[in-house]
This record gives sequence, C-alpha cells and structure tokens, in this order.
Amino acid sequence: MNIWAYIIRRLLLLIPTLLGLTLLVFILSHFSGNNILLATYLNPRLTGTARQLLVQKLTAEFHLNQPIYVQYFYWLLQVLEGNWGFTNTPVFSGQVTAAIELFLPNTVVLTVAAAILIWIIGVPLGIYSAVSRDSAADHILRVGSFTLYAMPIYLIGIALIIVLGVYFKVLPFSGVVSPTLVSSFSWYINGISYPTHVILIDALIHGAWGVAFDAFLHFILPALTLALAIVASIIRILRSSMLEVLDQDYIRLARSKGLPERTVNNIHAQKNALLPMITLFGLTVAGLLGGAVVVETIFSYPGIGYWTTQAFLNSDVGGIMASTLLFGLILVAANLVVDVIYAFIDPRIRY
Amino acid sequence: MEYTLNVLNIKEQFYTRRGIYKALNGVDLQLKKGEILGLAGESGCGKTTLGLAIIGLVPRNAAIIEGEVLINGRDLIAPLREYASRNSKKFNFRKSENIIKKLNQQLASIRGSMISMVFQDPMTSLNPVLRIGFQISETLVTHQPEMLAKRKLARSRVTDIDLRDMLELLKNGADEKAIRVFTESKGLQGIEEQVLNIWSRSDLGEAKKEKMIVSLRSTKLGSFERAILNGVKDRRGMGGWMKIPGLSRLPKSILFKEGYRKAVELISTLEVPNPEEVVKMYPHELSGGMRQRIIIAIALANNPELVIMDEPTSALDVTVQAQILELMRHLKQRFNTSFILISHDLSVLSEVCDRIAIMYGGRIVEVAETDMIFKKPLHPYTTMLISAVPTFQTTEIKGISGAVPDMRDPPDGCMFNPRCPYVMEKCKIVNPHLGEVEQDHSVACYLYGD
Amino acid sequence: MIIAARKLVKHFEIKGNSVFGKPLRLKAVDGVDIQVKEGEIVGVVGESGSGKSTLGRLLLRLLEPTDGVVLFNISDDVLAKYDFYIENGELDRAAAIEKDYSIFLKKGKKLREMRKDMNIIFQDPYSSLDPRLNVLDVIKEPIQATGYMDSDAAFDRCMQLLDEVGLPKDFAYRYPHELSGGQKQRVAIARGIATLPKFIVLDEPSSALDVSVQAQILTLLRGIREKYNIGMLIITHNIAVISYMSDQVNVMYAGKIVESGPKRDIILNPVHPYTIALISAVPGKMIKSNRIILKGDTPNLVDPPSGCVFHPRCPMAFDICGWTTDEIMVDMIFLVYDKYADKFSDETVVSISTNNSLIVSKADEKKLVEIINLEKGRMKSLMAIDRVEKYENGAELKIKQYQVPKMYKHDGRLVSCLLYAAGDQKP
Amino acid sequence: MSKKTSGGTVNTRRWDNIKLSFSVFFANTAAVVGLIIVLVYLADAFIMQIDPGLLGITYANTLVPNFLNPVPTAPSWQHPFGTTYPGVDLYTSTLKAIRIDLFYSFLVVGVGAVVGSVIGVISAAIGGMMDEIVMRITDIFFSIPYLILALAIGFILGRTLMNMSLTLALVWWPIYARYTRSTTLSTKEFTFVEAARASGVSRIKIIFRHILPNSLPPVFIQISLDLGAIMVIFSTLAFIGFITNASVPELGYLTSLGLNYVQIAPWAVIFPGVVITIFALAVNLLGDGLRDVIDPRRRS
Repeated sequence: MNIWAYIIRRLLLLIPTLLGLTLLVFILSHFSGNNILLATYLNPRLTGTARQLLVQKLTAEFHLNQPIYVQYFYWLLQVLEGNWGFTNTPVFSGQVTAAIELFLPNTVVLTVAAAILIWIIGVPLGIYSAVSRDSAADHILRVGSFTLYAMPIYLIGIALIIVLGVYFKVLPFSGVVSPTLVSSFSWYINGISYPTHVILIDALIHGAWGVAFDAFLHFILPALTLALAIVASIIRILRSSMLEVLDQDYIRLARSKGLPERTVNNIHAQKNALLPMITLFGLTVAGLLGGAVVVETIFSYPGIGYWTTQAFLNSDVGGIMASTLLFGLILVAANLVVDVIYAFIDPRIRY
Repeated sequence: MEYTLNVLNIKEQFYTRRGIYKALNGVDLQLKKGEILGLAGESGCGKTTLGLAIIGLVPRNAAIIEGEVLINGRDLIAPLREYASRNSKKFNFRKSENIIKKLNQQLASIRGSMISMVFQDPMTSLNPVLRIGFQISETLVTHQPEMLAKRKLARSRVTDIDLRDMLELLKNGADEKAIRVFTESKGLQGIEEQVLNIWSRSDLGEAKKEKMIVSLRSTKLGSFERAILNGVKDRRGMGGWMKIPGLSRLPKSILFKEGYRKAVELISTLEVPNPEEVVKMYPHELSGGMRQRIIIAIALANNPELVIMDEPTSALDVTVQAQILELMRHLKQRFNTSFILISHDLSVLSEVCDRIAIMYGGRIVEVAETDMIFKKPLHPYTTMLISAVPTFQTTEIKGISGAVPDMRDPPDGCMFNPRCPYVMEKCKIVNPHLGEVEQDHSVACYLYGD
Repeated sequence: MIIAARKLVKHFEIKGNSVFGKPLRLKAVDGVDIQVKEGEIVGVVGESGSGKSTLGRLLLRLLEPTDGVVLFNISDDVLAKYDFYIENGELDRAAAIEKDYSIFLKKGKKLREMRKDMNIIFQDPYSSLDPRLNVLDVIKEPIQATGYMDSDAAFDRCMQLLDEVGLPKDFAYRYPHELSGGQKQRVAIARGIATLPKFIVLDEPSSALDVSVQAQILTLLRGIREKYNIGMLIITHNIAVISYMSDQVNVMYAGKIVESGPKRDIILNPVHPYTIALISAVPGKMIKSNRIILKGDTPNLVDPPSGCVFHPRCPMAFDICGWTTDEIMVDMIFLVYDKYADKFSDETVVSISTNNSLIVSKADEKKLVEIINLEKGRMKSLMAIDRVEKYENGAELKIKQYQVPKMYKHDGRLVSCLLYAAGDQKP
Repeated sequence: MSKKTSGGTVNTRRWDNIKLSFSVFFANTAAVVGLIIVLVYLADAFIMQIDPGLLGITYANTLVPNFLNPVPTAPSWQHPFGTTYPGVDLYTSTLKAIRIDLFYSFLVVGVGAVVGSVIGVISAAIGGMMDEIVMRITDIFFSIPYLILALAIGFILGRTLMNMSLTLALVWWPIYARYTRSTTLSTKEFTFVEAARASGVSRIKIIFRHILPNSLPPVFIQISLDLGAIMVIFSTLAFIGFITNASVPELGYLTSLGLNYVQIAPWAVIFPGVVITIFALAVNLLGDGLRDVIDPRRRS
C-alpha cells in the first residue's frame, strides 16, 4: 500500500478528532450556561458600562441567544482566528494568546529536555535489563523501575528537593532563576528583549553567562523529576518487548548463523524491539504533558502547567479551557508525527 | 568409518513447573559425509529438540545431563553437560542462562560455517526489519570475509581481455575446471565463481549474460580500500583493529556490499527469480516458498559440513513443497554437505533421504536405509506408523491406540510398551538398546534379540 | 441432494490503496457449483488461499454470500427443475424454488430447525472448544440450542455420544485443557453429530493431529457415515486424506472449482493441468518419475488472472487461455532488453497501446516474428500474439481475445479447462 | 450414579488445578508480599469503617488540628510519624486517610470499569457504525492528557472528593472501553464462537455464554491493577489543590499540607507519600503474580 495514501488517510482521521476535541472543550465551558463562555472572553479589567457594552458585543458576536450548535460554530471561528479569550490569574492576567506565548516556550523546553533524558536513560537500561535477564543488575533495575512507577510524581519531585535541594543544598528548587539575580539584568525586568520567554535561552542570547548558569541549575530538578516519572515505564516496556523479541524464531536463526552475541543483540533484537517504541513516544508525550502540570506546580516553574493549576485554583475559566485545548492540540499533533514517522521507518507496512 | 556427525547417548531434560520433562533419553546417531538422514516421529517425540541440541541451541530451562555431539571430532555441548552434571540436584535459571550465553560465544565460529539450521516456519524465521541481502551477507561477512575480499580484489585486477577469454572458453563448452585453471594461471582466484554463476543462470538471456560477465571488471580501487581488502584477505588485522567499533565500520561496509553480490549468486542458484531485486527486499514482500529458499541459502552460504532442516516444508503448500524438495535433490548433487531432515511426514522423507531414523519417546527406535524402512519395517511402532498414513492406494488405515507417553512421567522400560501389541514382560522393565540386526538396519526392540 | 450450491460467490472487502476509491475485493469464492447427496462424502481439495474454507462456511450460512444460492434438502428432480429454469431464464419459477429451499432465506424458527440438520467440525480442536465449558456442556449445546431434545434426554444422549466417539463416560466433566488433541477432536465430533444432522462440513478435521491419531479420527468419521448415512463435505489440503475419505472430489484453485467428479477418476486419472500437477506433487516414492513442478505461487485473489485463473502457471496453456497485454509486455521486455538485447537498439520501447495490442518501437517486425516463433514454446504468453504488423518505425503486436473456461463434461467428470471444451463450445 | 462418581474425580482434578494455581502464585515471593500489604491496607480501611476506636481514633472522617502548636514536629513516641501543619498527627491521619483513598479509588475504578466495559463489549459485539463512533469518542478522550482533562471536568463539577472521583471515572472509562473491546474482539475470532453459531445458538446467548466469560477475566485483572495507579492519580489531584475542605484526611492533601515545611520537616511530606507508593507497588506486584496464574504459558 502506498505510504502517501496512508498519510492522507491519517490526516483525514484528524478532522473528526479535532472537531471532537473542540466540541468537548466547548461543551465543558458551556456546561453551566452561557455565562462561563462569556467569562472566557470578558476582559476582567473592565468595569461598569464598558463591561455592559462588551457583554452585548460578545453576545452578538458569539450568537449567545441562538441554539448551542450555532454558538459552537461561532466560537470555533473565533478560536481559529486566534481569539482565545482572557485569563485572570495571579501569575498572568490578559489575553490567553499572550499567556500562551509567555508560558508555552518554558513547557516545551522542559518536556523536550525530559524526553531526551528519558530516552538516554531508559533505552540502554531497558535493553540491558532484558539482555542480562535475572542478573543482579536486572533485579536492581526492576525493583527501581517498579518503585518509581508506583510513586506519585509529586513525591519524586519532593524526594529530589529534600535530597539535592535541602540536604545537600546543591540545587535550587523554586522558580527559574534566583531572585537576587533578577535585578542584575535589566532586559528581564523591562521585558524589552525577551525573545523566547525562556530565561535560560534568553540569557545565553544576551551573553549573560552567570544568569544562564543560575537558570540552568534551576532547570535541572524539574527536568529530572519529569524524566524519572516517565522513565520507569519506558524501561519496563522496553525490557518486556526486548525479551519477547529475543524469543523469536529469527533470533534463533541469527544464532544458528553463528553471529556474535553482540551482533544478535545490537542488530537483530534491538531494531525489532525499538521500532514499536516509536509509537510509544506518543504515549510519552501524553505522560510528559500531564506530568508537567504537577512538576511545574511544585517547582513554581512558569509553564503552561503552572498557569493551568493557577487558573484552576483561581476559578479562571479562560485559562483552564485554553490550556485543555492547547494540550489536546499538542498531543494530537505529536501522535500524528509519530504515526507518520513510524510508517516511514517500519519496513513491514502494516497499516 | 569417519563420521561427519556423531551423537552419543544424549540425554536432555526440561525443568518445568509441573516437573522434569525428559525430552531426550539417550539418542545415538551417526551421519556420513554427504548423506541425507531423515528423522521422523510424531509430535513430542523429541525430533526438534534433538536437532536444536546438535547445534547447541537449547532453551534456558534445559539441561543436557549426558552425552556428546561430535562434529569432526569436536565436542560441541561439553559446557552444558558439565554444568548439568555438577548441579544435578538443583537447577538455576540464571546460571543456566550464563552457560548458554557462553556456549553461544564458543559455538559462534562453528555455527553457520560448519553446521547450520533451517527452521520450520519461514514466515517468522527471517528478521522482519532487515533486508534479505543483509541477512544473507551477514553470515558470509562473519565466516568468510577473506573470500569476499578475494572476489572484490579479483574484479579490480581482471582485464577485459581475461573476461573475454573466459567467455570464449565457456562458449566453446569449457567446464568449471577449465575456468578454474585459467583463473589460477592468471592469479585471479575469486572471479571464476562469479563468471560461472552468471553463465549458469537460467533466468537470463545469453546477450545479457555476456554483458554482465564483461562488465564484471570494476573501476580501480582506491589504495586505502585495497589495503583494507588485502588485510582482510590475508586474515591480517581481523583480530585486532577490525574489532574497534569505529574502525571496523568501513571494511564491514565494503564487505557487506560484496556480500550482497554473493547473495545474488547464492539465491540465483536456488532458482529465486529476479535475485538482484530480491536482495533489496524485506521478508514480508516474499511468499513462503521464496522465504524458505532464502533461509536455505543462508544455511548453505558457507558450505557447511552439516545442515539440519527442521520441517522445512511443513508450513508450505503441496505444490511449493514439491518445488523445495526438487531443489533439495539438486543441492544434494551439488554440495557435498550432510543433511538431517526432520519431518513428521514419512513420505516427504522417502523422497530425498538416504536413511531414515524413527524416534519415539525421546529415543531412536529404528534406523535403516529408506527403502528398508518402508519395505521391511522391524519395530512395531514403525510398522504401525506406516500403516496409519493414508495414500492413494490404501483403503484401510489403522490408528495406533493409546496416546504418546507423558514425558514428565514416562513408562519404565520401552517407551512404546503401553501401546505395543507384542509387549512382553521385560519390555516393561528395561529399555532395549538400539542394535544392528541386519546390515545398516538397527532397531531397539526385544522382538529382535537383546 | 442434501445440499446444492449454485454460482456461489463470496468477496471480502479489504482496505484499499486509494484514499477515496472503492475498497478492494478479495475474491475468496468466485462462482462455485457443488452438491452433496445423502450419505455421500464429497471432498474439496485445494491449497491455502483457494477459498475452500470459505466455501464450507457459506454452505452452513456461517457467512453471508455476495451472490449465489445454497439449496438445502432438495430432491433431485426439483434441483433438476431449478437448473432448467435458471438455464432458460425462467427466474420467477427459480425464485419460487429458492424460497422453499435456500438457506439464506430462512429466518427465525426455520433457521434454527435447519441448524439441527447441519453442523461443522473444525480443524483446530484447541480453539474450537470453549475453554470454560466442560465436555458435557459442549456436547449438549447443539441439542438444547436447536430444541432437539429436552434437558433430561440430552444428558443420556451425551453419554451415548461419548460412547459413540470412543471416550469414557467420566470425560463428561473434564475441561478441554485436560484433553489431548485427538480427544478434543472426538468431543468436537460428538458435538457435530449430536443432533444427527443430515449434513456435516469437515474443515481439515485431521490436519492438526499426528498421523496415528489422524488415522483414528478418519476411521471414526467413516464409521459414523456408514452408521447414520450423513452427507459430509470434507475440506482439506491433503490429497491422500481426500482419497481415503471421499466419494466425489472437487479441486479448487483461486476461488474456483477446476475439476469435479468421482474420486477414482480424479485421483487416478486427473485431466485438468492443475489437478495433474497437484496430485503429482504429493510426496512419496511411487509417482516421482513424471512429476510436474509448478512454477510460482498461488495468485493474488484481489486481482486474479483473467481468463482461466491457472493460466500463468499452467504447463499446457495455449493462445486463448487468458493472456493479457500486461503479461505479454513483461515477456517482451525480457526478450527485447535481455535475451536478444544484441538484436535491438537501446532506444527500443515496448508499450501497451490498446486493449489488445502492444507497440514495439524502433524494431524490425521480421526480426520480432522470428524471435516470437522461436520462443513460443518456452514463453506461453507469446502464443497469444495473433499477428505482427508494421507500425511507424516499429511493430504492432495484435493480441488474440481470450476466453473464460466453463465447466465442460469430459470422461465422466466436469473440468474447467479450454482443452476439454466440447465440439460446439470449442474455441 | 455415574454423575456422582465422576463428580468426585472432577473435584479432585479441580483441586489439583487450584493447587497448581496456588503454587504458581506462592512461588512468586514478591506477589505474596504484595498480597499481604494489600490485605493490611484493606484491614485498616475496614477497622476505620467499623470501629476506629480499636486503634485509638475518635474522628475517622476529619483531621484533628492543633492550632496551639501548628508547626510540624519531628517523629516521637507520641507522634510516630511526627506532625504536620497545623499540628495534625500524621500517624493517625494516615490511618484515616487510607480508608478515604481506598474508598474513592474503588469508586473510580468501579464506575469507570462498569461504564467502560459495557460500552466496549457492546461496541465490539455490534461492530460497524456503532464501533466506529465509540472508537472516535475514545480517541477524543485520549487526545487530552488525563490530568488536564480531569482538571477541566473537575472545574465544571466543583471541587469535592466525590466530584473528584466522578471526574476520574469520566476520564478513565475510555481506557476500559478500548481494553474490553480488544479482548472481546479477539475472543470473537475463536472458532468455538463459530461452532456455537453452527450449533444454532442465538447471537445473544453466544455473547453471554461464550464471549463474555472468556473476554472479561483479563479485564478484571487489569482493573484490579489500576487500583494502585488510580490512588496515585487521586492523591496527585488532591495534592495540586483539588480539595478545598481543609479537614479531609486524604493522602495527597496531607502531603500538600507539609509542602511549605519541606526544608525543616521533610517527614511531613515523606510519610503520606510513602504510604501511597507502598500501596501502588503492592498492587502491581500482586497483579504480576495473578497474571502468572492465568497465563498458561507462564504456568508451565
């Protein structure tokens, strides 16, 4: 079957998913009546008659007097145009799109760093654990990954804080940069030259090495927590998938060819065990995004997740709905990319 | 008598949760050079276990408690036996796994070069994510890198005139030997098999063959490449710098390229159509019959002394099975290799085997030449097995009453005694040993003496 | 006839290549006529993918057909009438007969009653018994589901059945995983004959078993036929089993029956090229000498060969067996670019021009004719070239129209091969 | 008569089977440890429900603060786990919290599993358009990270314990729907289903007699395995502030109470966290052992 036909089919499947996703968010924001939708788009700073006028304007714009499916349609139009409403939380107050612009880069950097860590740590350990099955190292790895798997993310974070932050005092564990340093760089305070909204990168761009180093230290614990929370399942799944592959007929044939054990493991077994892991990457993204909410909250790391919990705790409907939609879009996109990559990489065309 | 393979009193057990499964209970087997031996029996009789034990591929819950597998006098499975005899009471999975890993390392130089195996299911035996050519050339690069180097060097040295001379010779009906003499006189060893293979291909027209032979001469090799190939050819450096991961990549990629060429030649002799395209394919693009040919090509790639074929045609259709059996008859003539052909189907064995051994309950109960097994079966089990198979002529078939023994708790004495119509008192006490009752006809049954 | 199928067709839809286009259709069974008499064993033999299992399931209405009818329990003269109506286009009258006998038109109670009269025994005894039911429940199932007997009688009937299939009575309370393969198959047989059906499909009943057990099972099945006069359809890839079991034999290839007739005639004197090759391929010492080795594999059923489905592999194929321009082009390309490359210029191009002609540009038509005549013997597709004409600077190859074989009567059997087309049907 | 004697042999054979299952399970030491831990947790919950006085606890449903000494104190004889803000004894609070967490976790799993498996079975059994629609709906649920979705739904429903478990059930059912659907579909493929059809068994009877009994057991195992994971997520939601009521003994909430004192009183966050981890770990170990028992491959 033609790979492009598959990709087109996959893209077509995206349409119902996206419609469903937006519909779900719309229904959620609509659940207690029109006023919540209105609240999303009402600039919280306005008062008095100006507010009245806006309510009228919004009612007209979103056709709030009409049946709900008409409202959905107009809401969808607004969302497509980039009008996601307003958010009002202690960490940010204003246009949702501005909030996303501010918080999203931090979350992206955090999750990407964690994802890289996960694969660097998880893949070799998982394979090693399977290849040296029942050895002492395998037992330790299994107990370790089992325990990590059972731990709530926040406990992993707190444990790291207690050990590395409180007991050894080697790493900071709150915010993205030390408060004492903030005054030393004017570009941050004034918000003038703030191209990526990620202090670590911005500091590097400005050549502020001291700030960058400090930001990097702040970055280690959140990234490590997020990575540890997910890596356990990667190790476990990879181990069992590798063990399954090692039982296959073609591995027996490879051995009967007289290939060195190293070649059997590295070429014949690993390739087959790692290929399905690509599809697992989509699941990893889901785990990472969910985990980011908790991790960012614990470490006061200014990402989407932190903003979401703040919105949640402060009853800010604009923030909640926007981040739900945003996370959904990211996940859908990630799954799409994974499926397409997999279609290209796996020679067995199985779709 | 010099035997290619000598299996002596091999006993193998599997440790399972429900008890010890006694898979092999003292098997003796000899195989002459160039012989095809058939191994027949019903499921659970231990025929596949025996095949795997010979090549040393045992599962991790297996223990070989006794016996030897001698290939050209070398004892293959000694470590397993020694481990099992040291730990006869307790069985430890982790230790057994370590022993098996060590055994795999030890046998790596023998497997694929001296002894190789073809497995039952062609659909699952090839690695789904590696190209056919890679899977064939892998075994060549591992065991015969110098041969590959020689081929490539010969191609770089050969001149147009040499090739045209050879073509002339072939057109005048020269045989293999004449070409060999010619290449040796020119110092071009390695080119002759390439020329001969192209010439003997039946899927190509003459004009194309000529074109291919003339274009065998390759462009000049770089001096670095030449140095590497010379090193590989003289087996220099293979032990040393070839092992360093980064450095070995270049020679390996050169050798693999050559391996693909050799793979094309190999599978073209196995009558695979369009071999040039097939080597670039993945297994799932081929039919079952074609995959089995590829697996046979892998097994034969290094001209091994012994090939064990475990039910090579059972998963295939009758007409495809006929193709493969036909192919095996050709191979028997071409290669001077010994085969062990394992099958539950006596009629398949009767087509290609010189001798047939019948297994029951982890033992060989009868061995004889193929004709003798059918004309004059001695063991009651053999007789009953043959009369249970329906053929075009038969109007009456007889099943064997009773069931195969539970090998976790096998009967005392002869394993067949609970189902045997001629059972005697002593059958239930002591196992009869396999003795020669006629020339080249051995049977393990008290009906024919002790 | 206990059962008769007419023009039975089953196409499975599979995921297609195009995005919006029609799904591809796998033609598993493509126009099959078959019938089984009371107490007769009819064999269907074929290789994997020949559609034989699908046929068995259609006859029991375990699958709904794409087209065609299956008439159940129909007397010979009614069937003859039906065939007559169909042949003469009297469809109303045919439909009236279908209404009474077609299994696909039965509903509700009638359907359940029909189920009482037919059953199936599967190949794999491991998955054909529910692991959570004991033997008694398994055997009781058809008795109770079809209302054949009430609950008390059913128990005694089960005991009787266990005895019948050679199992001790205390097996009634065992679970499938406690039984060996042969014992499981005996239980499946007991379930199959529990309601004393008139017709049973045996789908590879012995393929998963060892030969010694296979012999027991086959003998048991033959005994049951003798005793109860049940009509059976045995489906298998094993010709020896067919030869041992059946009275009539049907050979299937790529969804079609290619030869059908009494066992003796077909096994000992096959006439269809495929049957000849299939029977000669059976391993064993006896018939090795004149074996025919077929080239290639069974065809892709999504896009089966045109004309006779067997023609690409047929050693006896001739000009109108179904050669298409595609097939001829492949062979012409081999000749022009490979075998006789020295006789053509490098710029020669082979292309398909219309439905029945090929263009070879920049080539001498005389040379082409010479080569075609020379190679006809080896490359059967070239036989379909009717004539070679000059065309611009090259040549045009005109292709003969192929014919689709029907079932021809020949030597006491039906055979679907143009070689045996009778006088007036002769091409 | 014959019925009786054979019944006897059935019983012994069944007993052998059970004995084998037990021996397989008890050969796995980790699983046995898991079982014991789970039993201890259940016993604690039981005592808290019936008579908390047995463990010297008076108010099983609320935390008892001590505003006289709100700052966390280190573990001592009086407070084996120490105290957390505002002067709450951690040991007794944990004992109380186990009951609350277990109850709501069971609720989530129960509601989610019932809804999900019913939808999954129907979807697989009917197939066609119905199946397609169910698949698309679950796709939509899977396209949002569950924690976010839980926050969004929780936001609408309101922040109470009961709503929190309803929220999680809403987020969780698609997982069971998918899982049940796949096991049902694979059971449908077995020839015994076809054999039943050939024997004239009706569609509905086939579903109840053949398909469900064979496809539900693995679902049940999965469900029991999820108990640990659900408890972890439940406490996570509580930790990030789902619960507003300040006196609920819930493990995640207990952890969050000590968060501000992490530098001076690490025990205040470690103890409640460890209690959850141990339970999740035990459930996983137990599940592994159970899987050994039903998997015929691992049995032999």
